[in-house]
Amino acid sequence: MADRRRIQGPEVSVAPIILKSPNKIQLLDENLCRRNGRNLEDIRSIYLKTGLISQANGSAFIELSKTKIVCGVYGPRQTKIPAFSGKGNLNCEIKFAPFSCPKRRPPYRDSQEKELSQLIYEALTPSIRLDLLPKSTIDIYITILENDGTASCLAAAITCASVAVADAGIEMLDLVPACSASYINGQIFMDSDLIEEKRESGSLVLSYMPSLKEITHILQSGEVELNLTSQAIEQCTDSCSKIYSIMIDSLLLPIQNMK
Amino acid sequence: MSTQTYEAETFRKLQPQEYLRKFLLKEVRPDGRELKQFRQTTVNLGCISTTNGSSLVRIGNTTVVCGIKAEVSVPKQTSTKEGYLVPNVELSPMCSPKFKPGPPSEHAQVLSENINRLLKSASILDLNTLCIHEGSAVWVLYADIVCVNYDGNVFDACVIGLITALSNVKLPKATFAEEEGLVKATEELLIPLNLSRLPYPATFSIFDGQYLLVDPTEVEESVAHEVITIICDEAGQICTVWKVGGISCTPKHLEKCISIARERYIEIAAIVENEEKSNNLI
Amino acid sequence: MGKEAELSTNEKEFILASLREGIRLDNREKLDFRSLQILLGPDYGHSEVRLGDTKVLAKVSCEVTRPHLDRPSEGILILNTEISPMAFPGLDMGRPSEEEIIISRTLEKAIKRNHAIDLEGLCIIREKKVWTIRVDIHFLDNDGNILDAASIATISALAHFRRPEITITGEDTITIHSAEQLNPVPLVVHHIPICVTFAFFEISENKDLWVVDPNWQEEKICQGDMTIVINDHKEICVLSKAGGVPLSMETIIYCSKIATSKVEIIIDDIRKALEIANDKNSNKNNNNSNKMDKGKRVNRD
Amino acid sequence: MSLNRVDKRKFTEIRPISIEQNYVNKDGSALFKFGDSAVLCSINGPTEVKVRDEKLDKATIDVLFKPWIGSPGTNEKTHELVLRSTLESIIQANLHPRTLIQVVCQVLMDDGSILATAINATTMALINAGISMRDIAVAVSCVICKDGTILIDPKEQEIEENQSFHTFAFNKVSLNLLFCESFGVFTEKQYFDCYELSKTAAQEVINEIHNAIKYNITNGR
Amino acid sequence: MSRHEPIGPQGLRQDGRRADQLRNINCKPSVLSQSDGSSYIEQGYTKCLAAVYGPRETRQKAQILHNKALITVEISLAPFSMSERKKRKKFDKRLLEIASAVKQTFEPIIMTNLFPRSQIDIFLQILQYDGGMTQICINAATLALIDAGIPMLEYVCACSAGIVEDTTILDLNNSEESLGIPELTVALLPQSQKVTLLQLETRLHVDKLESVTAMAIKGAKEVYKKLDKTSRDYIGDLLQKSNPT
Amino acid sequence: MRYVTPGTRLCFASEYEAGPGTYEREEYIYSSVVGIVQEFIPTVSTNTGEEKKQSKIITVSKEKHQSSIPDVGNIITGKVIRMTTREAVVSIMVVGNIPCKDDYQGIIRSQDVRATEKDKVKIIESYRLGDIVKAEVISLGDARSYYLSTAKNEYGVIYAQSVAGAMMVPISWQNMQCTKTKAVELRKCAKPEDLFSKNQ
Repeated sequence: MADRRRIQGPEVSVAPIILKSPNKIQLLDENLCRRNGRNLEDIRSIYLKTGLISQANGSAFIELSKTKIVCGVYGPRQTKIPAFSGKGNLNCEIKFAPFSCPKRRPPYRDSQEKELSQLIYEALTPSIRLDLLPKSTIDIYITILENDGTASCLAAAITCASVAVADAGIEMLDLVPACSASYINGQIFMDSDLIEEKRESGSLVLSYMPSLKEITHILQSGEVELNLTSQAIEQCTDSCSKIYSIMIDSLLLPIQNMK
Repeated sequence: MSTQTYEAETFRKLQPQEYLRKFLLKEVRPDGRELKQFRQTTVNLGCISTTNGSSLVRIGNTTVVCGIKAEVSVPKQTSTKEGYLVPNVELSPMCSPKFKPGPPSEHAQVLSENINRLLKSASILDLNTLCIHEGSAVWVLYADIVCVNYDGNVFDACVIGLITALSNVKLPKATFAEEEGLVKATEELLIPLNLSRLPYPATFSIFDGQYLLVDPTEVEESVAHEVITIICDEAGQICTVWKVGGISCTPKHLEKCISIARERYIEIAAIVENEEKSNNLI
Repeated sequence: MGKEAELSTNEKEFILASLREGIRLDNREKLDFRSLQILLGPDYGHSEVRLGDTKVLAKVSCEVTRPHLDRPSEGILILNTEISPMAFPGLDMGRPSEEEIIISRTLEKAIKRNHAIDLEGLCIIREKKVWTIRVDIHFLDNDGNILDAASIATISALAHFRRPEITITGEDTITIHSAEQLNPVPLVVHHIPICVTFAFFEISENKDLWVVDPNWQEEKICQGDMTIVINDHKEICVLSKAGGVPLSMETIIYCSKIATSKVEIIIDDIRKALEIANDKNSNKNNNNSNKMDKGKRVNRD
Repeated sequence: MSLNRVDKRKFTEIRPISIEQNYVNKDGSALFKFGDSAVLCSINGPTEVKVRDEKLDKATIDVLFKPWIGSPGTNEKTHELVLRSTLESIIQANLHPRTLIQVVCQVLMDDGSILATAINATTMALINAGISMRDIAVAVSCVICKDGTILIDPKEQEIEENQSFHTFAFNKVSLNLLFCESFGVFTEKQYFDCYELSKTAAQEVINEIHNAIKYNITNGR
Repeated sequence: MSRHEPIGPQGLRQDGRRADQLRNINCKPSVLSQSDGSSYIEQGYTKCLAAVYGPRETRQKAQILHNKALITVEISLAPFSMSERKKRKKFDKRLLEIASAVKQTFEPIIMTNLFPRSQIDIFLQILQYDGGMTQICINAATLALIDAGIPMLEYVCACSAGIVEDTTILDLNNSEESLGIPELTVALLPQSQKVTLLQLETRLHVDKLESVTAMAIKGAKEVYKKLDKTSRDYIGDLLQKSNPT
Repeated sequence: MRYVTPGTRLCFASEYEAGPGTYEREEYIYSSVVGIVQEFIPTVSTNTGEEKKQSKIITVSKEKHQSSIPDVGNIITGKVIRMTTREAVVSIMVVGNIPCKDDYQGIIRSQDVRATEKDKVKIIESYRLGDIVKAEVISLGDARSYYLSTAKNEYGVIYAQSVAGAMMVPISWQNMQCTKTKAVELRKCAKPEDLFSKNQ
């Protein structure tokens, strides 16, 4: 597609074939520890920071060891759509940076990004009090700088977006932490990264409102036995509460230090 | 102004020129800097692991991430040994309310074009060194610069980001298998690029024809439309002079800008220096 | 971006009344074309056509590329008709407007579908390297009937164009010789399709009211128009009467006869212009000042 | 490099200029030629403006740059920005509030230093259209070759083997710098030499414009 | 009879039709419930569905015509309609050209001055394509307009015709069209014997034009008989149903 | 001082009433913004004169300021950007005294310009392009714009440039005088509020 608005490289270019060491990477060593030392139900350490974009109403940056995501929230501002809407509407757009995945992603929006945007919209809408903002729109723009596992990316994006909306001072019922899990030959790997994700038979992403104890969104793919699913949901809600405390600190610490 | 007194914020919204003029009368700028002072600049290299080379540059609040990914392609008919270097700037609606979703805005296109011209004309990277097998396989370096936070003077951040990312690139050793026509690369041996020149930029803007503001923020950029950008390299030579908008620029202004740009070069080189030192320590 | 100035109703009445008496505002006869000027530019493939005040520029350039998969041994011909607000004010560059569609489709049918240019001759190495001929048509000024001017400009530019000579040196490597080493090769033109446009006003029982080569005002008030593309072998390449006022068959047959005679005159003009350009180039060749366009889009890299 | 240039011009001599006004019947149009580089510029304005880009107190200036070959890309977009920002500083836009001045530049022949030709063509077209301006913009480009000699108004071949390529636009009144675009590697001294040489060459272009206007007025539009 | 030879030894064509024989047409008006008028028409294997909305309020205020109705035509080709599925790009110039031809064909026919400041939309959906795109669009649009009760001067019937070594053949299908033989489409007003649309795309000698168009007009008259008969039957049994005396 | 984030449970619904920054759900009150918990007892004197003790109201002060959106009754400051014979289109820049990051669009209809002789209003005599206007939001209006009114004395033009380009000073409720050329122009001006009261 001769996109005249960008500097053109060659028509077709392909990633080189990287000769890897033949031995298969061991996911689990003998005492059930994963490659980076955490065991099955541990999630990666989260670094969360707000107030990153000076011109946005609210913004947040989340980093899970290798996954890096930035989110900017603009609004509430005038709705452009012609229909009169009694309550505010939400518009989410997620974008992978071209260098974020092992294989270079095209700069224009592809179907996966559209699907992820819709999932984030569904996860956040129950938690935001849109009825207080008639005729205005809240725009959430998320850019994924580095992707280490698409499911955990989606979960991190939901957490980050929820913190950014709170940072924008928009009234919310509750913060929405989200967490992902992968089923790899019968075991539940919490918050799996790219290599583990390649070997998963199914995955689960759960967004949860801890203080209201309500689940806003569940997405499960791949076939999994029933008891494994319920156990995974159990583990996800626990780690969501852990994430919840990190979100609260990221919002309150800057204010307390300032006072 | 009428007898009404406004809060600073409302005053800035209603009368932006007046607001800036009142600051400049006292030789100070809205964010507290003097006229000649650059914002605090930080660089950190290799922050994105899925790239062959990457860098994050912050000039004050303006934050830019440059990632370079290498792929393989067939060279052009007319220049069979030349690889490709494809820079592109992405100003997403996330970094500032000015930008709308959709294809790149005019501002993004002009940034990409000026960076492309700089790379070609200042011969920073000899494209023939990207050749794997003449006539059939060459490296293509896609340099994508994503703006995370837009607070004025994005061009400087993009150029510094690109140059530091290029110096951070490590290309795997590639061999071209004749028969299947495939390129195989081994990760053990990583070769850095040799850059023949490391140009760094400095941007100024002139307000009301008299004040020369260094490294303008978004507030100043939206009001002072006369922009001068000077890029010089380590030998003190100049790679680019770009001056647009406004009729009050005289050779005296240009001389002052060039001398400040040279000082700025030393400043940036020092910052990148200790970043590289601290980088290969760990 | 404002729309073009609309004609007021009494202007329309006045023009119609004068046409009924067989008078046209620019005192042409019913069947006359406006003055035709064909300027073939200094370098090959550059032709500017002036039909009265309507001005169209056609620029031909060539490039070595990979052929289409389904036609490995055929060259590629690209016609690029991008409308600019210079000729059509009040046009936003988004959706292609109707005029642009009609113009680009008619030219494509006339030249590409009817193989006016021999594409097999453009093949260098089968499936690997072929010549891509690109014709950029720029509309400079629109004083009516821009389609005829565009077709004349396109075909005269193609006839006047010379592509650089090449020699195949090895399995799939070629060397392109610049104009100084080997003089460049013209394209093979099978036939010269020329477009003639008619504008129809009222159709009463006794007398059909129509003119050839309508100017801007006549184009604005006509009830329907018909375009006939005829080549130098008296074959109708394209005939397009897309709706508008219904006509009897006799009128259409009569129009096509007139079109053939008009086309002959135009083709003579083109041949004359080509001769002037060729001997201008031949005597210029010895001091090789004419710049042979190296084909690739030349920008400062 | 031989002592003189391919077409026998002296180093600081510009190519023969030819100006044709009212080339296209628009509000204002002019064809400006530096030797074999020709740009036709047509002005349509002040005319109706879309509500979206309507400005309260001044005219919106919209520039469209159409290349010779191919469809407009990022290179043409940069030329559009340059032209628009230069025009915004010299056109008295506040005399025509809430209107649109539409500038279309079409490259007819490209033989080097196209941007300079386009700026001069736009100036001529604005004068022809009778749009009130504080000042007029005059542009010249030049090239520094490998051996350091400076060539004014370079042709395409001379631009190919160059060390650096510069384009300057000056205003007529104070010969201040309106626009400058210099890419390549050069020293400060070389830069200011180019600046001075281009200034003198710009003076010639101004005289050329003067007698083009005189000629146009004396024997009618 | 070899693949490339359109006329066989006994003067029969590949699909067994004589030179001047139309493909069998069957058509049916008012097949859709939502639209004001609609029709479905099959000419051989080319199938087309037409829907007419209007006269209704114009969507964009800029396009309002103060003295007559604005007609808009949109043609879309189902991705499965051709033998190989090709992803259609957004503005397919060929379809847009046929759409503007159909629009200009119906502008003088529909009495637009009766509906000032309004808009009449004609949507055409090609379900299966086997040659004769323009002709089936015009015939389907005519039937749909009649079904919508929009006043028109007369029917508009279209037919295509071609010529192979000076034997003219009628109503070409896709395989005959792709042979590249000269072929034209005529749209006829049957009462006033006038031609509103005449489109020719491949090379044809001037003096052969007369004979081919005569054949096409003959074909268009047959199409007219078929369309007229269908709509009269349809109205007939409508009346029958409404007052069953 | 207790800092809370959205969703923190504050207290039982029976003890307090939910004030701004909080919401009630299934007999609990939760905070809906990031901020500091405060409670206060409103002393409202009912018509019987004595102070009836209202139940305590719990609120959360907003540490993070949400960019304000115009609501019915807000006082806004905006710039006139377009005029028709029946209305003036205003781009709302400041709501209350918090400038909003993106401008909203409001319309002052000719019948809402002033309270007296509503139908004899000529909009061209009340506002000109580029005037800075203070007005009150009277309704959410339609999809594109809010409906504003300057019917009260303290609403109307607060800053205008004269034809000569100098600043203008209001000399009566319906005309303003240019400081340079002393020319008088017709405007619907706002009473310069607390010009005097502030000095006392």
